[in-house]
Amino acid sequence: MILIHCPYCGEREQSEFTNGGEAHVIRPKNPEALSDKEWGQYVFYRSNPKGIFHERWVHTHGCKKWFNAVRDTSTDTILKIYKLTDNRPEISEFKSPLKSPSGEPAVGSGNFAVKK
Amino acid sequence: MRKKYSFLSLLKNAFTNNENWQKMWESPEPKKAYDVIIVGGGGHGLGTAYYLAKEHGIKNIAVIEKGWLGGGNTGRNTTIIRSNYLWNESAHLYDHSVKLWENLSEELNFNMMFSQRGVMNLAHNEHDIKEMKRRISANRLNGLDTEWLDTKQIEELVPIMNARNLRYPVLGAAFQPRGGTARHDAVAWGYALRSNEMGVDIIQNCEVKDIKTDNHKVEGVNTSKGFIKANKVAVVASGHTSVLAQTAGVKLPLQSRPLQALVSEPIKPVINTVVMSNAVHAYVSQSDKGELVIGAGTDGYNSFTQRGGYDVIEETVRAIVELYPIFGKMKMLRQWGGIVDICPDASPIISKCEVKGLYFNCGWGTGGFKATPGSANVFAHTVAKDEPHKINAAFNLERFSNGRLIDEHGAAAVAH
Amino acid sequence: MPALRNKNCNYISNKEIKITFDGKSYSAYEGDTIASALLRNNIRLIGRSFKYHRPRGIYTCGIEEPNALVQILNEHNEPNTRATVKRAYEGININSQNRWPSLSFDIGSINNILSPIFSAGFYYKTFMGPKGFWKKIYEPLIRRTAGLGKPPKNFRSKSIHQNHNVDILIVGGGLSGLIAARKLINTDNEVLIVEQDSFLGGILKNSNKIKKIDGKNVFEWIQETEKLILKSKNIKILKNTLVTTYNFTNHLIALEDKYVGKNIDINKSELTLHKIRTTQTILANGHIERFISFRNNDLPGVMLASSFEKYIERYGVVPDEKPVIFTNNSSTISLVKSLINLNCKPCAYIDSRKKKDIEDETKEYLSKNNIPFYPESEVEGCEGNKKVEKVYIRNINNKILSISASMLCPSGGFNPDIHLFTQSKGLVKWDDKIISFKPDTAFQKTITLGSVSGNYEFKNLCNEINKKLSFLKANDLNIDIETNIRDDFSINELWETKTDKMSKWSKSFIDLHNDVTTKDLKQAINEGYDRIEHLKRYTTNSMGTDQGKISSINSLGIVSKILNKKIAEVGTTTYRPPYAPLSFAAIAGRSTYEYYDPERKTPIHNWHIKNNAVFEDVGQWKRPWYFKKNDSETMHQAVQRESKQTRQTAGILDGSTLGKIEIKGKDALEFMNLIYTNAFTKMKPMTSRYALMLGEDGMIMDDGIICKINDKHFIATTTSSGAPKVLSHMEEFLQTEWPHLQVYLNSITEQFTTFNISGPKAREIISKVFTDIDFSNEKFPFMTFKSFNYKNTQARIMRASFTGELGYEIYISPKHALHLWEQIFHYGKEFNLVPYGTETMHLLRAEKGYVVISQETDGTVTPLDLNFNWMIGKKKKDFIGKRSLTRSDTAREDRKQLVGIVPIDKSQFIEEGQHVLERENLPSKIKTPIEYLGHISSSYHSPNLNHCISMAMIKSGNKLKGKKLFVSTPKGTKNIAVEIVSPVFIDPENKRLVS
Amino acid sequence: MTKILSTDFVTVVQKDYLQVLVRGNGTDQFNQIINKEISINPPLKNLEIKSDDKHIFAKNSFDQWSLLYLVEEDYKKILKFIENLNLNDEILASDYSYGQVYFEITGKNKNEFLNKLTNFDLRSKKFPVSTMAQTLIARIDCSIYNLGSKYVITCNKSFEDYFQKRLKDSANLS
Repeated sequence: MILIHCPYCGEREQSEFTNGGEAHVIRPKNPEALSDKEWGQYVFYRSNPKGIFHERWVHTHGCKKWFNAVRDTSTDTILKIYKLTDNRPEISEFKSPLKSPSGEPAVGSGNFAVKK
Repeated sequence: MRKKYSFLSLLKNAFTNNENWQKMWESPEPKKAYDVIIVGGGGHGLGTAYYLAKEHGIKNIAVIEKGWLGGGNTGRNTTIIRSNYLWNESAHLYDHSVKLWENLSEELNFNMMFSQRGVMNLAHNEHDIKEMKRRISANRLNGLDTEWLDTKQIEELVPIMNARNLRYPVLGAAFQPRGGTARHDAVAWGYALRSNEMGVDIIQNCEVKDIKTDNHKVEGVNTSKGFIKANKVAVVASGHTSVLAQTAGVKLPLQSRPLQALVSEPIKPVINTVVMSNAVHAYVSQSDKGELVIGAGTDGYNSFTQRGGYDVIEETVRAIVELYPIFGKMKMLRQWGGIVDICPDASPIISKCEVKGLYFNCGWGTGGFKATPGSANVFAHTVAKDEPHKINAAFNLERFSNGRLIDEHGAAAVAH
Repeated sequence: MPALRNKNCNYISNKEIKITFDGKSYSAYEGDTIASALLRNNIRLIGRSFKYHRPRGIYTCGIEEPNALVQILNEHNEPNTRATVKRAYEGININSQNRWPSLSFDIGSINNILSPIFSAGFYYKTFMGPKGFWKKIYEPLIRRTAGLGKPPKNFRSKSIHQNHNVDILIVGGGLSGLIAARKLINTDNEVLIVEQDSFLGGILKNSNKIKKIDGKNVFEWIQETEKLILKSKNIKILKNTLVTTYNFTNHLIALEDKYVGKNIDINKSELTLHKIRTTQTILANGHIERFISFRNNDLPGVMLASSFEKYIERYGVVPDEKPVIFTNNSSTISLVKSLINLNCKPCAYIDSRKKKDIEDETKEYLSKNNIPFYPESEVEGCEGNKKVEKVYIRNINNKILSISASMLCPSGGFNPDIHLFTQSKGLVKWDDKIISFKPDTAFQKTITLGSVSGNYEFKNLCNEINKKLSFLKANDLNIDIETNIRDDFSINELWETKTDKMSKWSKSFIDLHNDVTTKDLKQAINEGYDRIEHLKRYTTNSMGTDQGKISSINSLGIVSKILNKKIAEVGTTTYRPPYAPLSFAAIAGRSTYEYYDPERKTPIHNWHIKNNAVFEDVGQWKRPWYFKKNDSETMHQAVQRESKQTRQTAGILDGSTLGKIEIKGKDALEFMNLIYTNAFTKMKPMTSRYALMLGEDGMIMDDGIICKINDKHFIATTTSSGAPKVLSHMEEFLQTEWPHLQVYLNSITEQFTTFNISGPKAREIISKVFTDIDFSNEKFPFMTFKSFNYKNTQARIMRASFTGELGYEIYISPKHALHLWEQIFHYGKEFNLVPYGTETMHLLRAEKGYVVISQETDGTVTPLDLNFNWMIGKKKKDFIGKRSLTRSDTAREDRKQLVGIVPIDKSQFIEEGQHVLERENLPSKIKTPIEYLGHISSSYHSPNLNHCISMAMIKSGNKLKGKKLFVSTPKGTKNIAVEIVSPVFIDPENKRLVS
Repeated sequence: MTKILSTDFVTVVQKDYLQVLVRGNGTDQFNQIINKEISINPPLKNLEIKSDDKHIFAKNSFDQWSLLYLVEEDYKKILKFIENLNLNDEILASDYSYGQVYFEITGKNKNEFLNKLTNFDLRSKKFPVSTMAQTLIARIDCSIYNLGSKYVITCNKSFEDYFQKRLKDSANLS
């Protein structure tokens, strides 16, 4: 179980938090102006990358505050925690351990344990 | 069918020290081009190849697998098979599958050990009861065999269950006698064996790095063994599907989550049916080896590590110890995780997309194993004809725009 | 005659105990494991194997044991207990497993005769027909023969969890762990040492390999070290505790057995599961000896060499006085020295290494002691009736010699115990020097020390530890270790010896637990299962309860030879947690049984109990479902009575579980307009309104009544089970989408106990309770509320109703709640005021046509489907879910819509969950799907109308009013004829409501 | 006051405290408004506790404060305080007095005892004296206030029976 550093409460186990999926998805200002398809994209489609992922968390069993994190979904390593008011960290700030979109990281992956 | 298996073939090979068995499938280098490339060598992918070759006469096919056949969710699930879904579309799809399961061992001449020992979904509150009774009635009208059991009937079928003296007593169950379990690896191996016999190339340890398209038409795939051309590409890569779709510029409404399972040490038979519970979250069956096979829940965050949180294991074990007091003296032998791709409406996508020649079979979430033959069968149809089979027509991508979702969250009670 | 005892052993007491094995009584010593106790009594045959039911004995002396699994009869029949780990005690009653009728005569051993047919994966290839045979004949048979131990008995453990937060965790209190601990004594680090045995020392106590440490004998050094640690302020030791699981971010699970060598007390916690969060993990968990495959390498009497040595040194029992020793490495000579120290002598020493590679010291020692020595030789196999009797040696000249012996001790080298390291997701690397995998790149903050790191040489150990722990800035230690054997490790690669007596029945085992032979591996590879994971799954190799601890690397060795690949290329299968089988009861801890889920109770709970309430679980809440007037009253009778009485005079419901949220801020109005479908702008202060909340998908999520105090202050109620979801939904949008809105939300669910009183006499009753308030229709109209002070607490009454009757919702501080409830009954007595539960609540609202979220709705229902068009603020530019309502499918006119249904024959009852059809009859067996229009969402026998009333969601329902349709029954073929009506069955003009 | 349990190592006593939950923006103006009503200054730092004989005043997060009254004051005064605070649009004060229950934990093994029920890191370097935390204890949402010699734990009243039982159970089993 990973540890997450709540910006307001400090480090806690992940089970105290709820994940809110992709971060920085902004609710359309004028939903009526969107086509069914565009609206559907907002409601149902969220990015799901392997590797560097900007995501939202809320400290459900603590302060109940939302915040953002950058996490490597291929190793579950949290690379950065930032507040909702902070700017979105650029992806270039982080080094992706993956050589291809569905590849495995050299270390920390579930699939390969032997150093070649 | 060239390789025939039977008791006689076992006997014959016994005399030759079991040294003369033939290879199940070959491991060729990929050709330069194929009519159809299937990305993902799990049960659904290999099954798709099998039905394409068998029912649609397409044989120039490659199944490309990043790791080893059946190494993804096919080999990591708790092998539960049932079709008692609420909505007509789901009931038809999953029951199509159960019907194929019923003949699959004979058809492939490879024993899937499909064991129709029945699947029970427990009700622990009034809300569960109402949902299950509705489901049972809908199932009946769809020709399925789900029935209601009261607590006494449950106790007779599962004597080790503590149905009354627990935090959320068991108030009844929906029971599908035709449901059960099957040997998960055998499904992948059986389809691999027979599709390979029909000329399908099975290429393992070959990673598809991206899907190449040109002018909204698929061209082929770039792999760790180079570019392979294809008229059609069918992606069946479970947790990794959305990542691959992205390389073709296609966005899918999927999220990849860890799902965990565990087994106990083997004991003599104590539970002869599959029991699932949502409110006391656990599902249990006993394998033919004697291990209790126990499914846990999904984690609430996206991950590709095949390692979920320990708290999820604890949640499940708390539940099974409460429901089955004899498990208090048993031990967990192994725990593991897979990566499941979850759709917003908890129903799959079996569909073409805006890129011509590109097809997706994904979004099975936590319950794809049961659908393996049915999903493969209708997907093969979709790929071959470039249009869906009537059974999978509703499982399209347009539903996320027009709102015609097939929401199996609420009423299916247990999403497995 | 009992086996020879090593009297120099410091770890076994002299106190005799009696144990029972398979019904016979034996003597042993306190401190013995079941295995050492049985060896003491010369018992070699302990169980039968999984598949072929072959006789099996004790193979190892620890957690890695593949064979000696037993059932503990006096501990709730606990199955599959490792005899090599479980400590014996006075009166322990043990049975062998997987045999019938007896251990020495087991019918199942016929499988061994049939074994050529039962080859790898045979079950995939047969048992396929005729149809139905799998289910009825084959599978039950297979299930019965498989399965090892018998089921345990019911057992409600009281095992507990203990969380730890430390700076450094040391896994293993052996030599490396103790040196690391000595380094850390009195530093700033909080350290926890976890040791699986009840004594520290590891290899120091388990073998004869080390003579002296810092000039002291090893026992003294261990004691001295333990004292130093216990004296320190920063280091704690957990003994009898095994680390089983290594999770992300240095979270480890360890299991402590608190009843080692004692019978468990069911009133106490027999196990503690330690959950350890550490900053740094030091793995010093050692190595595991592996075997060598040869013909009949599973016979009772075959035991790994270092395990044999451990029995002598750690348990003080010499399993055999003249065993054959078979090795491929330099370590095994210490066993010879152990035996010689006790005046015993191996009857042969077989070393597969080249003569020139064998240490001179070894050769000299063997010759000095006249031990028959076979260099460049190997064991071809062994034979005997349920025990080793003859050992066949292939000597340097390729000649087979046979010698008589009763035990045979192979050593195939050592594997660093990398299980935990790979669980931590570290990478391992092949090391040709030790011929095994060892840790390479750590993923987490993990350090490996000693043999787990691949360092088998004691002289380097202190250096290694100083170097790897240098970042901790602790003083370097200089500890002098004097060994009994040559310190430089030498090994030659040997996985399987050549078999001479090849037959269809000859077997060299690779997985003793699952009865997998080396032949099976070869067959599987021939059949194309050449991926190591396929091989594992097809043959079941290393999938037993030992998870292949002594054999998994061996199988890689054999496979690599067949495939002509390097072992590193073959790869390993993934080691999956836990390290050793982990008790379910311990994982569950105390949060099961009575504490499985917290029970939430309202302040009136005890009154409900006194008044014979039957409770319903609603989420975690306990809510009265109905009140039994007397023992013989059925639920139906009670509900009919409660419902009737409420409509006749008055009834009261404990509604405390309703969610309540206080919403305040200068932008509260805008927030409410966005989050609910309704328009709140024109709503007058101190009025209330029924409101709907949608998800962004347009589907109804929750409902409730909103009280508007003013534009900046609202109080919302939610459904009982929806309360947490609604609050977090509001918070989410407030924090993430609309941070510019100045609004605060506080949950006040528990701050106000809530009563719903309704019925024609409701006004009269509460007028007597709250004499200061004017409850007249003019002064207190429907959907308004008043705040006031009640006995110096805040209180509020709202005129609202979920029954269709004149009703009031009372909000009161929990401080006075019970008192007020009793007051209401005091004044209500003359009106026969009844308490009613959730079932009557549901019935009454159905009579009035009110919907229940999650009963009429199921996540696929929009407000339009319920004809709630009037609740949608159409002039509002936006609210959550609005846009979804106009999608092509959501805007369809033939969607399922809410209707009322009554049977045409009023004596018939319609069941909930049944479906509405156009046809009157159904076939007795339905083969092709039958179309239906929708389902019955609610159905009750109305005591006030005296017939069944139902609500249903059916296709184009709005257009079907007045039509005759049919409703299915659970099993029958004749459907019930019904009429589609308005869902409002009582008082459609709202006369009662607003009177 | 009710004694829940007492052993050589840990003592748990249930107390009749009162509580106000205050939401606001934490600006100077906010502090002044609070100060007008009560002598004690609101803590400025997140998780910080200001306490005297009668109060625990803790900042739970950037816009939330808990004010506990340790001695049963005139409850009327508290209600007045809440009413006055709520006159300000940018403040929400809610009375939490009787909807919550309060436990005091003392004794030399209080950390080890609580760590049977929570994984929260109670070590003083992670949870210093005069700070508070909101976390899960025995699977329910709790607030815990570190006053050095004792912890004060609060949770919702509906869990009262359950929580008492879990505390006793934990003390009984070691």
